[in-house]
Amino acid sequence: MTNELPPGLAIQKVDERIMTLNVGPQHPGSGHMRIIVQIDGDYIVACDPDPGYVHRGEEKMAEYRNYITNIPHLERPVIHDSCNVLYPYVLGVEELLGIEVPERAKYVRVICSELNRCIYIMYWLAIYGIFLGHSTMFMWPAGDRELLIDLMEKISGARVTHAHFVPGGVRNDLPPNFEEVCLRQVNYFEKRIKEYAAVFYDNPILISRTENTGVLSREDAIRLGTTGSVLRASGVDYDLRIKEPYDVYEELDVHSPVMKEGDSYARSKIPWLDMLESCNIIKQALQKMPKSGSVRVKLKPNPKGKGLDSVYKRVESGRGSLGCHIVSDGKVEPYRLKLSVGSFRNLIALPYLLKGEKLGNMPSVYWSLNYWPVEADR
Amino acid sequence: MKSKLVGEIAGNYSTVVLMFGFAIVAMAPALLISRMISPRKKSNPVKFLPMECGQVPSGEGRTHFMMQYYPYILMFVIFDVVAIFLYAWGSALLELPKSATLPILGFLAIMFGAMSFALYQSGRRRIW
Amino acid sequence: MSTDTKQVVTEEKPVEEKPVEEKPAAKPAAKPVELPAFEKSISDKVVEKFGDKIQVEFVKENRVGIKVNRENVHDVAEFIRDGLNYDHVESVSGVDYPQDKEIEVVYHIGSYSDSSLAKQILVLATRAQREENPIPGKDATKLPTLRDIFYSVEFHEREVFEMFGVYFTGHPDNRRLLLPEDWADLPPLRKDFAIKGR
Amino acid sequence: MSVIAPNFKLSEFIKSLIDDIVWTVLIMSLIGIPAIMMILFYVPMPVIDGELLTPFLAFTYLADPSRTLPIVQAFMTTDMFKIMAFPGFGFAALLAAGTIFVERKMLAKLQLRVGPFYCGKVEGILQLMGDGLKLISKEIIIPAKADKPIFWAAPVLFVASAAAFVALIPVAPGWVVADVDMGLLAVFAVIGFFPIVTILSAWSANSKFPFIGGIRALFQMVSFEIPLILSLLGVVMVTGTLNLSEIAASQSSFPWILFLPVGAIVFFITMLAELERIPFDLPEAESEIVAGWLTELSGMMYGLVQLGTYLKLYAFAALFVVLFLGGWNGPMVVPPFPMEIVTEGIELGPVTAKIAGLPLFDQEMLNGTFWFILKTVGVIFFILLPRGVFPRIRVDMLLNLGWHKLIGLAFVNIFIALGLVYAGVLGPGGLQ
Repeated sequence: MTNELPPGLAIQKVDERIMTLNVGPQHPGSGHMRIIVQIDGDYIVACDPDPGYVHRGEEKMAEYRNYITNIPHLERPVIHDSCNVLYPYVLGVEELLGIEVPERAKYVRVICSELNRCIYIMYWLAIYGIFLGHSTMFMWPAGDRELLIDLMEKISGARVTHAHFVPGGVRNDLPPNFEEVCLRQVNYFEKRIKEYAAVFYDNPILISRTENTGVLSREDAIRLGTTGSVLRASGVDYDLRIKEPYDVYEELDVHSPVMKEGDSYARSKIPWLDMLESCNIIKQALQKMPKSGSVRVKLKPNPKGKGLDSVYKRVESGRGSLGCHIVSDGKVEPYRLKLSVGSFRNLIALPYLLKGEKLGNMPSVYWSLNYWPVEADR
Repeated sequence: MKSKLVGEIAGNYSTVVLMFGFAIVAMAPALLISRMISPRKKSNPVKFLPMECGQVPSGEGRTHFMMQYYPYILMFVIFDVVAIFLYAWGSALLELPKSATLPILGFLAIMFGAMSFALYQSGRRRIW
Repeated sequence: MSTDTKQVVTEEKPVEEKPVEEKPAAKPAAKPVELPAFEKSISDKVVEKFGDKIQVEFVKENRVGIKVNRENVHDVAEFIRDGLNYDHVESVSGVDYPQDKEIEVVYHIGSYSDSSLAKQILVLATRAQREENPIPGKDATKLPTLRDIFYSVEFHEREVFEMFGVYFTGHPDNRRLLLPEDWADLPPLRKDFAIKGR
Repeated sequence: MSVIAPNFKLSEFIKSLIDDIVWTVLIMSLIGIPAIMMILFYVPMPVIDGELLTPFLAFTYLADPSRTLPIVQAFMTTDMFKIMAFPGFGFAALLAAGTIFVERKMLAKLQLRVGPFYCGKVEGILQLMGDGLKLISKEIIIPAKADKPIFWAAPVLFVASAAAFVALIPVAPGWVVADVDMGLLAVFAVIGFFPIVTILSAWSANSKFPFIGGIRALFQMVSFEIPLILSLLGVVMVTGTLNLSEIAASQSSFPWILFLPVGAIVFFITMLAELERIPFDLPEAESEIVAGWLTELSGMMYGLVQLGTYLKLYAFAALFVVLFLGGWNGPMVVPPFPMEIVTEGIELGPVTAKIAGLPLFDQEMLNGTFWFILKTVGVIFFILLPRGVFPRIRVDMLLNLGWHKLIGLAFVNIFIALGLVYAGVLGPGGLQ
């Protein structure tokens, strides 16, 4: 693989010198998973990610609920990004049932999706900050998230688990006066996150610490099937909002950030640039959105699929491409539902990135993979 | 007042030792009181296992463990003494004749050179 | 001996089942005008190469579905990578069909390097024999691994193995991934594993 | 509601208190007082203000400040007072507690939150006390197979080492616990204890994370000791003494930081590393090795280590003040003591109380202490500040910084000092 052991470690393959460390699941630097690292002194010689600590069997549960009651629990994997997690499912069900969505609902969905992406990335960034020992970067995003959470609360009534997207549109129309409030909050939010550069992304210690660590080359990023910010940090310009636009992304001007370095620094900067882009998209969507109109197609109760059918829909979530494979057998419940999540796909890169890396780089490399343990476990 | 006798000089340091002792005498009761008033439940032997992030520990905690930066420790052992030796010169600098500086400069040069060589060697991790 | 005969019987089954499965595939064939051209060209390439060994399950907008026998899946996947420029697997999902005594494993294959294929997902489906009393890894529920072709299936195949009991021969790391190490029940996503209270 | 004693009843508590008092009085009067009388035959009591100090005068002393103050004054000159209270443990612990409070509030303001808020009504001023109570009432869990005696002793030894460090710091002219000729070398000797205590604690816990943390702490403290020692050589060269009090006194006109800024910067950075503060908190890097060498410490053991850490913080900041910022020197701001209180007494209506023994502290000492505290708090502020701004760095970066850059800068500092002395700017015939 790309990251060979540094010279000098070759003679250190004596088993006694290698210490096996269980990092996680109850570890401040692991999230809800376990990484079994084998260290020789300060270097990691092998790493084995072991997700599954919070496995809940969402896919099994989905087989027992009908298409509508699946909505609230399918957004559970990433409650901070709940709209985006639900998005491919809703798109898939619409294709299965053959529903056409009103124009305004599509715009509302895009706005919700982008707001949720920012909310998720802020949470991710907060944890990235504290993983690097930067406590201010923990507190600031955790606080500034509230701006957008308030917006989402205005839209859907819930702070994190919105269950706002339904097949056929969105649950409710936007509240009155929403456009102005949203524009104001998003503008302030944008100003605020630009300040993060001064304290975090331009911080010389941070740069020297994360640059050239855990480098994922372009070829490996493609070969390992990584997605989202990990892929784009390695120089692959692949964003589903541009490549396979769903809903109204075609009509919006989306510029997805791409960096070539492929190191932890690039991987951690891409989500931040994503947020700035999201703010841009929200503003555009607010402008182009039809000012009135229906936001939901009425469905008949307990909709059913049309015989044996399968559909695979994917959207660009906060962690990359998020696919939903629904197999229907003409009943009210899905026959099989599979979420192909970005976290799970990026996790495959972890052993290769950590091999030969220093133990001090473990948290930054691990979390720069834009990994969300709960989502990977489903 | 400059003390002359060796014992007197050493005696000056007794207060440092006293302070050390006082801290022990004052702080040990805090631990004892804590031990007395805090709960002690031996309900579960797992509770007393060493921290291993919720897993049952594998292997000993005290193992052969080699950090790759071991040369720095070796360098410390050498240069700590050398650095302290400089104080003998530094504290008497104002009274010494200026000619005494030249050998010290030579000494500094040797020390600097030795340190550079040691640092160069420490960069070659193959040894460790 | 009895197990051997059983295998023979079940292996012949997919051949019998094929007409049943082709029904959804027949739908686009009934209205050939609607078929998207680019997707059709992809499926044509595969058909041209492999002929009868594969069936085109569906050709929809941005999605091409291909169904393969387990003997040929490795070759087809290799052609998909080398001949069609697909380079990564997005998702591997298992689907349990107890009535067919088969477990289907569906690979969703995409491409990053070829920008014309950026929208496309090639759905490669294959089926493994299903055992009534599975002993994961030690029974006949086996498929050849695609890890040597698409590296990105590594964790996905591990997941399918633990969730369905499909053992991927040639996979270097067929271990549990999400389930606890001491899980001793049925593979949980099989249809005969019932959730309590349902 | 937290439960310390689940079956607590106030009446029983008061009853037990009264019981205790009764028993104490009984035992004291039956055994204690006769014992004291017997001891007094052999122990000579001091004569203060021409009056023999006897226990029988105790109640009189309580009532009459003019008799108490001379005793207090006499007590203040003893070593015990210096160790326990003013320049020693009590003073340092108070400043350390203040530091913890200020750190939490300041960090909170930096991070746009409120910090401790409820405990103690006023800005959470009693939060530390609450934390102390919590720590002292928490269970102490010793990991199995730990080396128990060492494990128990390590936190106490840590505090004791920090206290020994504090003992060497001169706060005001004459106010230092240990006024020793080789003060600076004694400081280096005491600093050398910390890695030993750390590695002992880490080794005895028989756990992996403390072990790695302890080794990291060892590397960090040990390799920053050489830049530390070298950076202070400049000050010693221009003052020609190793006595900390004399170094502080030598800066009556200007502090050394004006002439030796490079040394001050190097010393400040090494100080951060020795204190394990962010960005050098590698031994406690929580995202990598849980809590480093503190992982297995629970309850009051952890509390003691924290106390030791902040004592050490105070001591280092004070050392910086003494060496570079002029120690207690500063313009006289404390007003002179109104002497008429001593000569004429205080008139309280018809009664004129004459209080002997005043003033307890002379003006110079109060002024010195004031400036010393002011400068120390300033330095502590700058030690705390990086925590809100910087992320943690890596071991290899740390060692690289210490060995390659700081040592080079420390040599530069030595040559600056040498140049200043030989150019006649400092030293005999120079500015001083």
